[in-house]
Amino acid sequence: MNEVVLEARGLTKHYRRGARAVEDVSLVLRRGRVTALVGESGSGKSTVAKLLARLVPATSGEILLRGEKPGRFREYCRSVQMIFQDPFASLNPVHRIRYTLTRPLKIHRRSETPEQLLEAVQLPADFLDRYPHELSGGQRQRVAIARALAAQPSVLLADEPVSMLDVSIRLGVLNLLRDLKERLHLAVLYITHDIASARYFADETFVMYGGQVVEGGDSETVTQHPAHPYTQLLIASAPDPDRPATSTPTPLGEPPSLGSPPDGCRFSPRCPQATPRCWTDAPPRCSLGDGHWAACWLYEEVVA
Amino acid sequence: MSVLEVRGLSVDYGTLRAVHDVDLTLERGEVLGLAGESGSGKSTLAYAMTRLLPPPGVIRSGTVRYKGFDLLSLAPEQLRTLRWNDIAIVFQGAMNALNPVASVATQLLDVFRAHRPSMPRAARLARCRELLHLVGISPDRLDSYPHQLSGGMRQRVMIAMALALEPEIVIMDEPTTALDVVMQRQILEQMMELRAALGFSVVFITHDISLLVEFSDRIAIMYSGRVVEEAPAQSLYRAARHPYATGLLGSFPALRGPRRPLRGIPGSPPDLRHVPSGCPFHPRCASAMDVCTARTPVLAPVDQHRSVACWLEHENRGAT
Amino acid sequence: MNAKTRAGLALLGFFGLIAVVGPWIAPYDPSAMGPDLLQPPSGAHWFGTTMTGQDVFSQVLVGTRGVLVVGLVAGVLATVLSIVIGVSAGFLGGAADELLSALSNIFLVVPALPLIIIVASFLPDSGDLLIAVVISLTAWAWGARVLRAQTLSLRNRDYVLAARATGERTWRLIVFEVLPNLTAVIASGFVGTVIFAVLLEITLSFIGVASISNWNWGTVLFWAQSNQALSQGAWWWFVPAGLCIAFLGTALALVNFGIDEYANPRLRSAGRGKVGFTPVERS
Amino acid sequence: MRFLLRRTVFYLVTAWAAITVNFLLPRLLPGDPVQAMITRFQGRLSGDAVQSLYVLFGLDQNTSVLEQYLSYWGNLLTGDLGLSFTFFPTPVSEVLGQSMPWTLGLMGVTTVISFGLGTVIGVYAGWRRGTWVDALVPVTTFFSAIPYFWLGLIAIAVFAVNWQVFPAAGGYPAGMEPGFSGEFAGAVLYHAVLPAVTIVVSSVAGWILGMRNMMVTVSAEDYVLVAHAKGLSQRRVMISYAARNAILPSVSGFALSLGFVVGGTLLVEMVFSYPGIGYVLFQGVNAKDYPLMQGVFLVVTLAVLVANLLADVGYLLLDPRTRREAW
Repeated sequence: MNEVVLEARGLTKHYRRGARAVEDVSLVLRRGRVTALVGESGSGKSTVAKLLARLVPATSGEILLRGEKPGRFREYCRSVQMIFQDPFASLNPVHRIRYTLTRPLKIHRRSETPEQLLEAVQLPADFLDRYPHELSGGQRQRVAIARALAAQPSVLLADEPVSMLDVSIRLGVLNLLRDLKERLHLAVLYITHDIASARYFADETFVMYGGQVVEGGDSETVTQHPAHPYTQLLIASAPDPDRPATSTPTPLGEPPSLGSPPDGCRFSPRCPQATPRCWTDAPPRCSLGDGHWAACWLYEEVVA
Repeated sequence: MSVLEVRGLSVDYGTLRAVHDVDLTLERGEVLGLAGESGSGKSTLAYAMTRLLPPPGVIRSGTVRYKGFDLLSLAPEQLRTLRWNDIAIVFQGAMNALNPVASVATQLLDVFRAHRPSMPRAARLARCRELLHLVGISPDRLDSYPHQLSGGMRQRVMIAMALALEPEIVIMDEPTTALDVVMQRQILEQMMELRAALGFSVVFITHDISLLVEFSDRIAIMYSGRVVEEAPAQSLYRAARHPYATGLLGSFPALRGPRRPLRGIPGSPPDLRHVPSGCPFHPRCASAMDVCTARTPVLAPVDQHRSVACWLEHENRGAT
Repeated sequence: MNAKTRAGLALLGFFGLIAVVGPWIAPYDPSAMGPDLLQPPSGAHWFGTTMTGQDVFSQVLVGTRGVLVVGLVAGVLATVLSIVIGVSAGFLGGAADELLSALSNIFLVVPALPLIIIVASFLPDSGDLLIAVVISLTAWAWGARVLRAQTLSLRNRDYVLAARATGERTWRLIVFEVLPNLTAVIASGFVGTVIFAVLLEITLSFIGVASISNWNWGTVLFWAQSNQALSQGAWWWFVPAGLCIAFLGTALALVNFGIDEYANPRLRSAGRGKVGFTPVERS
Repeated sequence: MRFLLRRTVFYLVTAWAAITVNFLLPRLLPGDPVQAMITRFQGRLSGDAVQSLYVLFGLDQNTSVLEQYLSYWGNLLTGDLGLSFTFFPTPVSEVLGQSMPWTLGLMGVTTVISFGLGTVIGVYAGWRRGTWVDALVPVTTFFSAIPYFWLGLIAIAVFAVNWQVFPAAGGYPAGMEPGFSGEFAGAVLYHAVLPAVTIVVSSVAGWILGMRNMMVTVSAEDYVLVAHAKGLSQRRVMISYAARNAILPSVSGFALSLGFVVGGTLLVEMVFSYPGIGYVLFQGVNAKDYPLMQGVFLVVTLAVLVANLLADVGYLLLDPRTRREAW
């Protein structure tokens, strides 16, 4: 039922100025399931989204749409659509909502009307004649979702769709995305820096650090039993109202500079359990049982 | 014993009323959390206290009592000497809060040049090195420029600058929103250690209420320019009374414990251009009553430590 | 639309009107000699007369059309050039961007006046339109530079990426997504270029490089200067034309100011009070 | 330092472009005015003078364009810009050599004064916005719209003709023998006042407006609010936080608008018959003296390029971000 619709194998992106933004990322998106990509800013998660949307050319690695190499960009974007982070920048301030929604319908020769699209994202039809600046952040993000649905895609790439919205309306948008996923049988890639929302919204979660995926598995396991030291640090740092303020101080250290990554494990400079080996050789993926894996020498004996 | 008392403060931005006669008290050595979303007026309130609101902001009413005198009626020169000496601010956008064309040293020394004219230069430089060390930055960064620092380092320089004159009160306006969660925790923990050591009071402004529950002693929640509930952090977290407060607390997916479906709050955040009648939250409130659309509730004490502005709490809710 | 823009537009409208009706309402033929030589302003000759008895008021009236025609034609040509070069440099990036922005910077740095003087004096008869074309060839650089910067910043805005992600073609992205957001910049660039062209054209006529057969304010000053109007105290010969230039320039500048304030809200007058010291008005 | 290197390369390319344009102009444009000139001065022209004019204006058809281009550069490097017809038989380079110092003196001084004055007034006008100072804006807009030469005419009419306070024309009294005496220097200054004031008054307005707008935009930045919050004195905030950042675009704007300012200055020289490059150009235009005109264009362009380089160095000193690479 959840057949693979989009697959990335060994995706890599190096920018001219030497920044190695994404390094050998492989992941699979299945219909009707949400896959989360969690990481700090600069971890390369947004670049992965742009690579999958083919808005940015990959340095190496391949993308398979329903198992084959994708054809012309216009056919490709009929099945893969993207939603952007900043609701204030993702809609052209000069066009009314009507224009923004009818364009994709015309390009992909869909029969739906803009009114139906707005209805699908729980917005009244009279929004069509409004300009983006007359809408709130949440409403704009819903229009962006409606625009993505216009092409009737099978994959939806959501790059931090709610991180710039007010907290109280974030869940409204996330729940909308979940209903659409179930109703339209979409495969959703959910990119976020907030691991708690990944646990709430996604079926599987991948954690990225310094351009590489360091841990993966179903969301509940990864968030409740984190294996990779970085995932543990991420969860320990997340705000937790139940914990008294004076808890163990977390290690100091700066996020990695992608310009000159250390050889070996990129997290080694900040890792409390780093061994000499971590400094020199890149850790392999070690399987920890039913799909849960971590790229870390601590689990060396169970190399996948 | 309170160190700062705000009474009946109202602020206009052009024709829009951004803050509606707010009462707030900051106790000595306390961390007061100020939570609210866009349009809640939390930053406007903080900047109005030291008359730092950019045009077209105008303070319409209220007093801000600090050490016996009203900050709002001080002469410009008096207020200038009081700024940073007594009340310092850690700004949000560290990217733009530091002067891009001046070195870290210059911007730190500026504070001493303005407030400690008699202090010899050597002592000033030593103090700058000490401050950087205090916030975990190596002193040789003194002659770097802001564009040569990472986001985390820039925010720590802001904190060092704020603590330069050992102020009584430090206002933190979304200090870590622009940073990653790991850096955020390091900086906030460092801030709390400094507070414990130096004993200043903190006004901590943020939209992330789960952070406030963890780091502040008391929390005031603002909505559409008014304080809707004020209570000790843990008791607010355990049992919030105002519907907006409960809704807000319920909008944070839990990282630990059982996974329960959440709804957040329907509708959209307040738009200052057309504020609803009566209680501004009534359009989004599940338990809104007739009186809520008619009259605006007043913030009144509900018990010894908590006050709420909601008709559900007050006995005369029957009177329409 | 604030007071400044309205005043600018009113003044501009006034000059536009004169440019259209000038030749018909002019009391005399500007080139016709007359009996009363070098008379100060009088009932018969509102702006007085020249050495050879020509009516200065008619010269200024008829001259308005020449000034505005060349100014507008050069403005339009230069703006079109700056859009094509600036937007394509900003949008294409890479080598094309390097080449085009180097080209516009060269035209910006090289002083325009001496170059045009040489080109104009080479051309046998430099009529209004030819002068307009020559001016526009050096007037596009500033607009191109500003447009390139704006296009660069708009190009990677989310809504352009999003439009591309829905499958829009590149030319539609430029025309329908980027250009509509550039209208304010293009408008203020156009007005700026018209000011530049008007001043340049009048200068060329004043030096006598542009052909003096058709009248414009520069030619009035040319004849005033070459007939020692100054030393004979004939102030009325050169003052009115100069004032017209200044007022036209001011009108255009005011309109430009209005456009800038529309594009950059910070410039709008933010009312009373200084930054850093919020006014307290407790009733 | 990469910034300066890149700028120098750009200026060399621009210089090359200007020289090439100068080379191509006579060959591309219709009409052949130079040949007429040569025939008119047939008898009094020496062999190699004619040859250098042939090279400059590509008249000898038998050599290919490339050879002409190379020999054109050959002449250029030896400083041979051909003969001037207006000041026959003195070579163009000599004419320019005499008039260049006057222009550099006048333009250099006035540009620095008007930039400095404009910036200071602009800073103050931007900082005191919302007060009476705002009335300054329409006035300066009016002044910036006045053509340089017309203001010169007015200045002469008022100060030289009516009140006879200042001389109406020339760089120094006709009878005086130029030399390095105090008296001569005094006379030069006395003659330079009116043209200088004219240039400053008509060019300062542009700087004031530009700086004021930048000050208004910068005053709304976060770091200015932080400076106020730090309790620094108004003066300190205005100067080392607001003005210090607002001046950056003004300096880069300064470099780019030099070409325009030069045009204006040349005109003032014409009106005042001030013995600089502008007046020489004016005479050359009337006499269709192409070698002289092209010589003026080259020299003025090279001077502007050097000035631009200086402005870039100034920008480098003011903006640390261009000096040291980011973190």
